[in-house]
Amino acid sequence: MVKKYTSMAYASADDMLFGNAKFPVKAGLGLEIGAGYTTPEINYAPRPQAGKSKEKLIKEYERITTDSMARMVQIGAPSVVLETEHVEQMTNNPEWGGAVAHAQKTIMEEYHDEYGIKCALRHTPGDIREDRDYLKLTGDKFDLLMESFEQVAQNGADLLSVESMGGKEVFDYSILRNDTAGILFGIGVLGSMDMETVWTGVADIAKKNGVVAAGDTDCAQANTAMFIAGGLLDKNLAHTIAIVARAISAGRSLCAYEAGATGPGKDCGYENTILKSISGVPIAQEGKTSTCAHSDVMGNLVMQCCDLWSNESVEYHGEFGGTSVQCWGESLAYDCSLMNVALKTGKAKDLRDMFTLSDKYRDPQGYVLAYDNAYRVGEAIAKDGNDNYLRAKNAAVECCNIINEGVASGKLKLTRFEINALTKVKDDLDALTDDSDKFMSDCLTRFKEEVAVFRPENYGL
Amino acid sequence: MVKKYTSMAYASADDMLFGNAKFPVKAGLGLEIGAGYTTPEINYAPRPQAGKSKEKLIKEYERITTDSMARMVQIGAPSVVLETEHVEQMTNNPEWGGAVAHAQKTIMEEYHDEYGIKCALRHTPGDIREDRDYLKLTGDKFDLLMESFEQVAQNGADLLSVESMGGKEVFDYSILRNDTAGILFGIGVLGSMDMETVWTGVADIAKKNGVVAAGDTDCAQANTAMFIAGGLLDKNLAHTIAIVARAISAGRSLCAYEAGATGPGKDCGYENTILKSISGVPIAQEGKTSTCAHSDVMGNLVMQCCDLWSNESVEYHGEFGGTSVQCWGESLAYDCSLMNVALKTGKAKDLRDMFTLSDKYRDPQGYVLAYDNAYRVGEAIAKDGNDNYLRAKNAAVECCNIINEGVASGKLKLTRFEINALTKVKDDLDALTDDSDKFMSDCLTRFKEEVAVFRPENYGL
Amino acid sequence: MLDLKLEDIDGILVRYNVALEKEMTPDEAAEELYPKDELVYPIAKAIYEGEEDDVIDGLKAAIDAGKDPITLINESLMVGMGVVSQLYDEGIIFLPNVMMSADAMLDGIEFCKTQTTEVPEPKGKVVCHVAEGDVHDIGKNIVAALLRASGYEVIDLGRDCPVDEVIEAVEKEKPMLVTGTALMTTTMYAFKEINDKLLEKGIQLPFACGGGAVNQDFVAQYDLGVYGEEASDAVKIANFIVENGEGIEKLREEFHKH
Amino acid sequence: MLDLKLEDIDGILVRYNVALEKEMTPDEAAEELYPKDELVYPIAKAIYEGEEDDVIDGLKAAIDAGKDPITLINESLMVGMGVVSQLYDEGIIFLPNVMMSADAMLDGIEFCKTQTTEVPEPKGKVVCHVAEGDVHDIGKNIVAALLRASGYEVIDLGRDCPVDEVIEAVEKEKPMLVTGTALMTTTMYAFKEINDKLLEKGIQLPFACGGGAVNQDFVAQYDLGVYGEEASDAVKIANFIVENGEGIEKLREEFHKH
Ligand code: B12
Ligand code: B12
Repeated sequence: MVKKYTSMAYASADDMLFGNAKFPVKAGLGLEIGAGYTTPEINYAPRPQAGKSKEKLIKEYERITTDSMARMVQIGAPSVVLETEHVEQMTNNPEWGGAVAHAQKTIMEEYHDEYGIKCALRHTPGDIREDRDYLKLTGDKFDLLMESFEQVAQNGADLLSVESMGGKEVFDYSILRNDTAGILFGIGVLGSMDMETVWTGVADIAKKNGVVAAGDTDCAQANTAMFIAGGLLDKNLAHTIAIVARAISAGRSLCAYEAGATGPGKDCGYENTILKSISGVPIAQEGKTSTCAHSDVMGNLVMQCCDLWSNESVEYHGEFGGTSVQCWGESLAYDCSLMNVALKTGKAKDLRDMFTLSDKYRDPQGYVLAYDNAYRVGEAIAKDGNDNYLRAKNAAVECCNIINEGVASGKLKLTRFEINALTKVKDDLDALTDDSDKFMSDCLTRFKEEVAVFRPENYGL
Repeated sequence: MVKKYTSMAYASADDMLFGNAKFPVKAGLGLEIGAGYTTPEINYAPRPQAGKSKEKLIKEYERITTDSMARMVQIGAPSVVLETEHVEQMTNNPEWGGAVAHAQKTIMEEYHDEYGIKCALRHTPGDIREDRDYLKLTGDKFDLLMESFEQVAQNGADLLSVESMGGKEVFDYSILRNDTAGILFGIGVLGSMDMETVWTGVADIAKKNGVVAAGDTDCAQANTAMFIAGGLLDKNLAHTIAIVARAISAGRSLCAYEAGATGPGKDCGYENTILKSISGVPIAQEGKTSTCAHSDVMGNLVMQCCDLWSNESVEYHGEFGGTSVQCWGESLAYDCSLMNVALKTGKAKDLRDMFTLSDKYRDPQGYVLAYDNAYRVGEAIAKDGNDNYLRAKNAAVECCNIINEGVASGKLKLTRFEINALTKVKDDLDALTDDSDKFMSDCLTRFKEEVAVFRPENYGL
Repeated sequence: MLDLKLEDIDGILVRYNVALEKEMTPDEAAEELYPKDELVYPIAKAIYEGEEDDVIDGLKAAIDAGKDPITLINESLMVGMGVVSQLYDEGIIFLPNVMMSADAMLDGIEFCKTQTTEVPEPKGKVVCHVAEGDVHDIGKNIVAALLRASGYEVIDLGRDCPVDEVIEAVEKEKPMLVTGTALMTTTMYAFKEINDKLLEKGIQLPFACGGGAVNQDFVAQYDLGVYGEEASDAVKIANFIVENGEGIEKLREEFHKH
Repeated sequence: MLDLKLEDIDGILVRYNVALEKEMTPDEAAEELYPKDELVYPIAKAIYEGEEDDVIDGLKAAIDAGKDPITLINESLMVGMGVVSQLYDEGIIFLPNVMMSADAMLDGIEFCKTQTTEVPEPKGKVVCHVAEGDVHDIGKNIVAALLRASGYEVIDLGRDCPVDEVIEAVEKEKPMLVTGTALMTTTMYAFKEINDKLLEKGIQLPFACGGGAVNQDFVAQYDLGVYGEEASDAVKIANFIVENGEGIEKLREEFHKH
C-alpha cells in the first residue's frame, strides 16, 4: 500500500527555492540534487535516421553524450545531468535501452574521472503500453515496460522516469469538448490509479539496482492541454481550462512519490512546484531555455523552485555554435550559474521572485503556478490527500479561486473568453459530487458509452 | 574632424546598468533603447539555398520576419529589434539590401499597427571592401559600401551598423604569432583610422535619412582572437592574450561614436561595456542566449549593462518548438523580461551583479570585462583619448594590471601558460614607445616587410 | 514576496489577447451569420451551440414542413457548420466549440440519412493517419474533425499506422487527399516511404503532412508532400483541391510559407 | 558590488584548465623529446623555440660537420617540428608556438635547398582554399600552416576562391588531397559544386572540408567529402591517406565522429 501525502513539506511558500529541496537526492557520479545548487539537465532526440539500427542509435547517443560533456568542461560547468527519453525502439527492445545507457555512462565516467565533473544519467523509457487503438496498460506491455526499466537501471541509468499515460483516452476526448468531469476523471482518477501501479513497479526496480526512482509528469494530459492552448493568440483551448487540467495533474503526479519515487521530478511537469510544496522532493523544470522543444508563457517563472534546469528536447544537429546539444546545454549551464551565484550571495529569494514576476501576470497558467499560489494548490491537495478524486477536485477548485482573486486584484487580465470558460469549469466543479464512489460510477457509465476506446479493465475496473 | 572622448560618461562603474544608457536612442516604431528597459534583438542567417536569387532572399527574410514577430506577440513581448546581417550579395547589390529592408519593415509595420508592439530594424551591411587577396578599404568598394547603407536607410532600416575590417591584415598575422605590437598596430591604430573614415560616412547617411547610425564591433579582430582562444581547454591562443586584444579594441570601436554614431552598439562587441562607460551610448550584447552562434566563457556577464540582448545569429530552420528564430527569440525575450522585472522592482543592481559574478572568475576575459574592471579600462582610454595609439596601449596595460590584481586576490586562477603569455604581453607593452609617430613608422617598416598583404595606402599612409 | 505595481506590468508583458479582443461577443457574431430562413435558422444555431438534441428537433420540424433531408444537410447543417468554421478562422470562437458543433452536425447527418433512401454526396474523401510508430494522435483527431465538419468523408486509419495500410486504404478508397501526422522526427520518415510506394504504384495524389515534428523543408523533399501548419490547413488544402485540382506544385505555392 | 567568497567560487564554475594543467613545463616536455645527436639537437630545439636564426646556425654547423642538407630536412627540421606537433596534440603547447616553429622550419628548408642541387621530396601535395564568397581565412591559414609543418607541400589558393580555380589547380597540381574551408552556410555549397565538377571530370580524390559553418552531415552529402573538425584533422587526414590510400569510405569511418 502506498502512503498518501496529507500535509505540506514546507511550512510556507516562501521556504521554497531553486536548488534546494527538503529531501535532496544523491545520484550518479558525485551529484546531489536539491542540495544547495542547480544543475543543467540536457535533453536530446536522435536524428531520424539514427533509429534504423541498434548500432546507429548507440553511436548517435555516444556522440550526443561526448558533445554534451565536452562543452560542459569547456565552459567550466561543475555538474550536469543527461536525460535520454527513449525512442520507441529502445523501450520495446529493452536491451537496446540498456546498451544505450551503458554506452552513455561509460563516456560520462571518463569525463568524471578526468575532470571531476559531477554528473548523472536519467533514462525515461517510453510508455509503450498501448495497442494500435487502445491503451493496454496492464499485462505483457506492462511487463515489457518494467523490463526496460530493469535493463537501463542495470546498465548505467542513475535516474528512472516515465511519462505514464493512464487516463489519456478519456482525457483526449474531454479536453477537446470542455468536459470538466472527463478531465477530472481522466487525469485525477484514472491517471492516479495507473500511476500507483507503475510507480510501485519502478520503485522496486530502482531499489533492487541501487538507483533512483525519480518521477513522472502528466505530459500525456496536462501538457497536451497546455500545448493545445498555445500562445496568447491561439484559439484552440482557453488557457484557464489548461491550468485547471494542470492543477488536477498535481494530484495525479504526486502518486509517484507516494509509491516510492524520491525525485527529481521530470522536467516537463509544470505541476512540479505544487508537488515540491507537498512532498519536498527536488524537481527538474524547463521553460525559457527549452524553446527548442516548445513555446510556453511561463519562461522564467518555472525556474522559481527548480533543482535541475532542462531544455526538454532538441534534435541533434549542427548549429553555428556547435551541435544543438552543446548550444542548449551551454545556455542551461549559464542559467544555472546565475541561480548558483544567487544562492551563494544570499540573493536567491530575490532572484526567485523576479523569475516568478516575469510571468505571473502573463497568463492564468503562470499566475496559478507562481510558487505562492502553487503552494495553495498544494494545500488543497494535501487536505484530502487520501482520496485521489477529492484532492484533484480540490486542486481544480482552488485553481479557479486563485484565478478569480487574480482577476479581482486587477493584475491578472483575462479575455472575456477565458473568463467565460473559467466560469463554466467552476460551475461544473461545483455541481460535482463529493462522493468518490459515486463520481467513479457516474463517469464509468458515461465514458464507457461516449469514448469508444475507453477500456475500464486497464484500471482493474 | 571627429571629437575624441577624454572623459567618462558615468561618474562610477556602479552607475552602469542594463536597460539604461546615459543617452537613450529612439528608433523605429515606438522604441527607445536604453530608456529603462531591455529589448530582445533577434538575429538570423538565411538558409544557404536562399541566396540564389533576389526573390528567394526576400522571401526568406519575409518568413524570418513574420515568424519572429508572430512569436513575440504570442508570448506577450512588449518590444523587439530585428537585425539583418547582410549576406555578401545584399551589400554587393545595394538594391537587394534595400529590397530586403523594405520587405521586413512592411511586415513589422503591420505588427506594430495591429498589436502596438514596439520594434526596430537593424541592418548590417557586410564590409565588402576587399579584393580576393587584399583589403581594399578605399575607392570603389568603399563607395559601394556607402551606397548599401544609403539603400537600406532609405528603405526601412532604422539602425545602421557594420563590422568594419580595418587593420585585419596585420592583426591576422600577429595574433597567430603572439606579436603584441602587431596586435596593437592592427586594431588600435589601423583599425581606428579606418573606423573614422567609415563612420563619418555612415553618420552622414543616417542623418540625411533620419535614421540611426548605431555602432561597430571589432568582430574582425577581437572576436577572432576570442574564437581562436575558445573554451577553457582549447590550446590555440592564451585567453590572456585574447582579452588584451579585446581591451585594445575598445579604443578602436569607440571611434564610431566619435564620428557621430549614437548606439546601440552592435551585439558581438564584447568591448561594449567599456564603450558604454566612456560614451554613455546604449549597447547590444550577446552571450548565454547566443550559443547558437558561438560558445564563450562570459554567458551571463555580458548581460550586465546591455540594452539590447541578442542571439548573434542562427540559421533559419525548424526545431520542435518552431523555427529557429522563434525559439531563440523567445529565449531572449524571457531574458529581457527578467531584467525588466528587476528594473521595476528595484533589484536591477543585484541582478546585474549576479550576472557579473557568474563569470567574473571563469576566465580572464570575463574578469576584465566585469563592469567594475571594464570601467577602469574605459578610464585608461579616456585619459589619452585624443591619441588612438596611446589610448589603445593604455587599455592593454590596464588590462594586464587588472588581471594581475585578480590573480593576486586569489579569486582569478590562471594556468601557468596563461600567466606566461600575459607576462610576455606586459613586457612587450612596457618596451613600446610612448610616441605615436615613432610607433607608426616602426610598425610601417616592419609589417610592410613581414605581412605580404598589408597595403599602407588603405590607410592613406 | 516581491510584487509588481499594477502600472509596471505593461512594461514587462503585454496581454495582446486582452488588448485585441473583439468588441462583439461570439454569440452576437454568430447571430449575424445565421441564415434567415425560419426553419433553417434554429438548426444552424443548434449546430453553433453544439446541442445535438436541438439539431434533431430542428431537422424534424423542417422535414415535417416538407424540406428534403438531403437538401437539409447542405442547406442547414453545413451552413450552420460554415458559421462555426468562419468564426473559428476569424479567431472569434475556440476549437472545443468547433468539436462540439461537429459532433452535433454528424449526429444531424446521421439523422437525415435515416429519413431518406438517397445517399448524400460528400465534398470528397480524405484518408487520415498518424505515422507508424507514433502515438501522438490529437492533432490528427483535430484534422479529421475539421475535415468532417467541412463536409468531407474521412477514413481515419488511426495512429501508429503501418505504411502498407495507408497504401491499401488509398488503393481501396481512392481519396482526393491523404493526410499524415507525425510528432516525432523518428517517425516522420514513414511519409517518405508512403510517398515512394504510392509513386511506385503509379498513384499521384496530394499527401498533406503536418504535426509537431514535421516541417516544410522535410515535406518538400518528397514529390507528393504538401506541408500544413495548422489543422485548419488540412481543410484549406482539401478545399483548394476541390477548386483547383490536385497539382502538387500549385498546392505548394499556396501552402508552403516557410 | 556583490562579490563571491573565495571558497564559494568552485560551486559556480570550475577552471578545469587550471585543475588539469600538466605538472611538466612545455620546455621540460620538449627536452625529453629532442633527438640526442649533438648536431641535430640544437636545430630541433631552435625549431621548437621558433628562432629562425638559430635554426640556420644549427644547419650551417651540421652541414659543415658533413651532414647532407636534404637528409637534414627530414632528420632535424622535420624531427624538431614533430616534437612541436606532438606537444600541440597533447595540449602542452599552444597554436602560436606551432606557427612560429613552422615559420622557422620553412626558413630552414629554404636554407637547405640553397645548399644543394637535389630537390627534397615532400610527403605529398595538398591544395587548400576558402570557399567562393567567403573571406574567413584564418582557419584555412592554420590548416595550411599545420600541413606545411608536417612536411606537405601546400598550394594555397587563398580565400573567396572560385570553384573553377580549384578544379584547375587540382588538374594541374594532381594533389593527394584538397581542403576547403567555409564559415558561412551561404558559401559552403560551393563544396558540392567542386565535388560535382571533379567527378564530372573523372577525378577521384579526398576533399577534406571544415570551417565554422560546415558540419559532418553536410559534407557526407557529396561523394568526395571528408569532414574535419579541427585544423589538425587536416594533417591527420593527409597522414591517413599516406598510410592507407585515398578511400573515402575508410576516411569517413575514421574521421566522421558526429
Ligand atoms: C502530448 C504529448 C504526448 C502525449 C500524446 C497524447 C496523444 N494522445 O497524442 C504522450 C504522453 C502519449 C506522449 C508520448 C510520447 N512522447 Co510526446 N509529446 C506530447 C507533446 C507535449 C504535445 C503534442 C500534442 O498533442 N500537441 C498538440 C497537437 C494538437 O499538436 P499537433 O499534433 O502538432 O497538431 C497540430 C498541428 O501540427 C496540425 N497538424 C497535425 N497533423 C496535421 C496534419 C496535416 C495534414 C495538417 C495540415 C496539419 C496537422 O494541427 C494541430 C493543431 O493545429 C509534444 C511536444 C511538442 N513539442 O510537440 C511531445 C513530443 C511530441 N513527444 C515526444 C516524445 C519523445 C514522446 C515519447 C517518446 C516520450 C517517452 N519517452 O515516453 C512518447 C512517445 C511514445 C510513442 N511511441 O509515440 C517528443 C518527440 C521528440 C522527437 N523525437 O521528435 C516531443 C516533441 C516532446 C519533446 N519536445 O521532447 N507525448
Ligand atoms: C572572425 C570573424 C569574421 C572576420 C574574419 C577574419 C578572417 N580573416 O577570417 C570578419 C570580420 C572579416 C568577418 C566578416 C564577416 N562575417 Co564573420 N565571423 C567571424 C567569427 C567571429 C570567427 C571566425 C573565425 O575566425 N574563427 C576561428 C577560426 C580558426 O575557426 P575556423 O575557420 O572555423 O577554423 C577552425 C576549424 O573549423 C578548422 N578548419 C577550418 N577549415 C578547415 C578545413 C579542414 C579541411 C579541416 C579539417 C579543418 C578546418 O580549423 C580551425 C581550428 O581548428 C565567426 C563566428 C563563428 N561562429 O564562426 C563569424 C561568422 C563566420 N561571420 C559571419 C558573418 C555573417 C560575417 C559577415 C557577412 C558579417 C557582415 N555582415 O559583415 C562578414 C563576411 C563577409 C564575407 N563576404 O565573407 C557569420 C556567418 C553566418 C552564416 N551565414 O553562416 C558568423 C558565423 C558569425 C555569426 N554567428 O553570425 N567575420
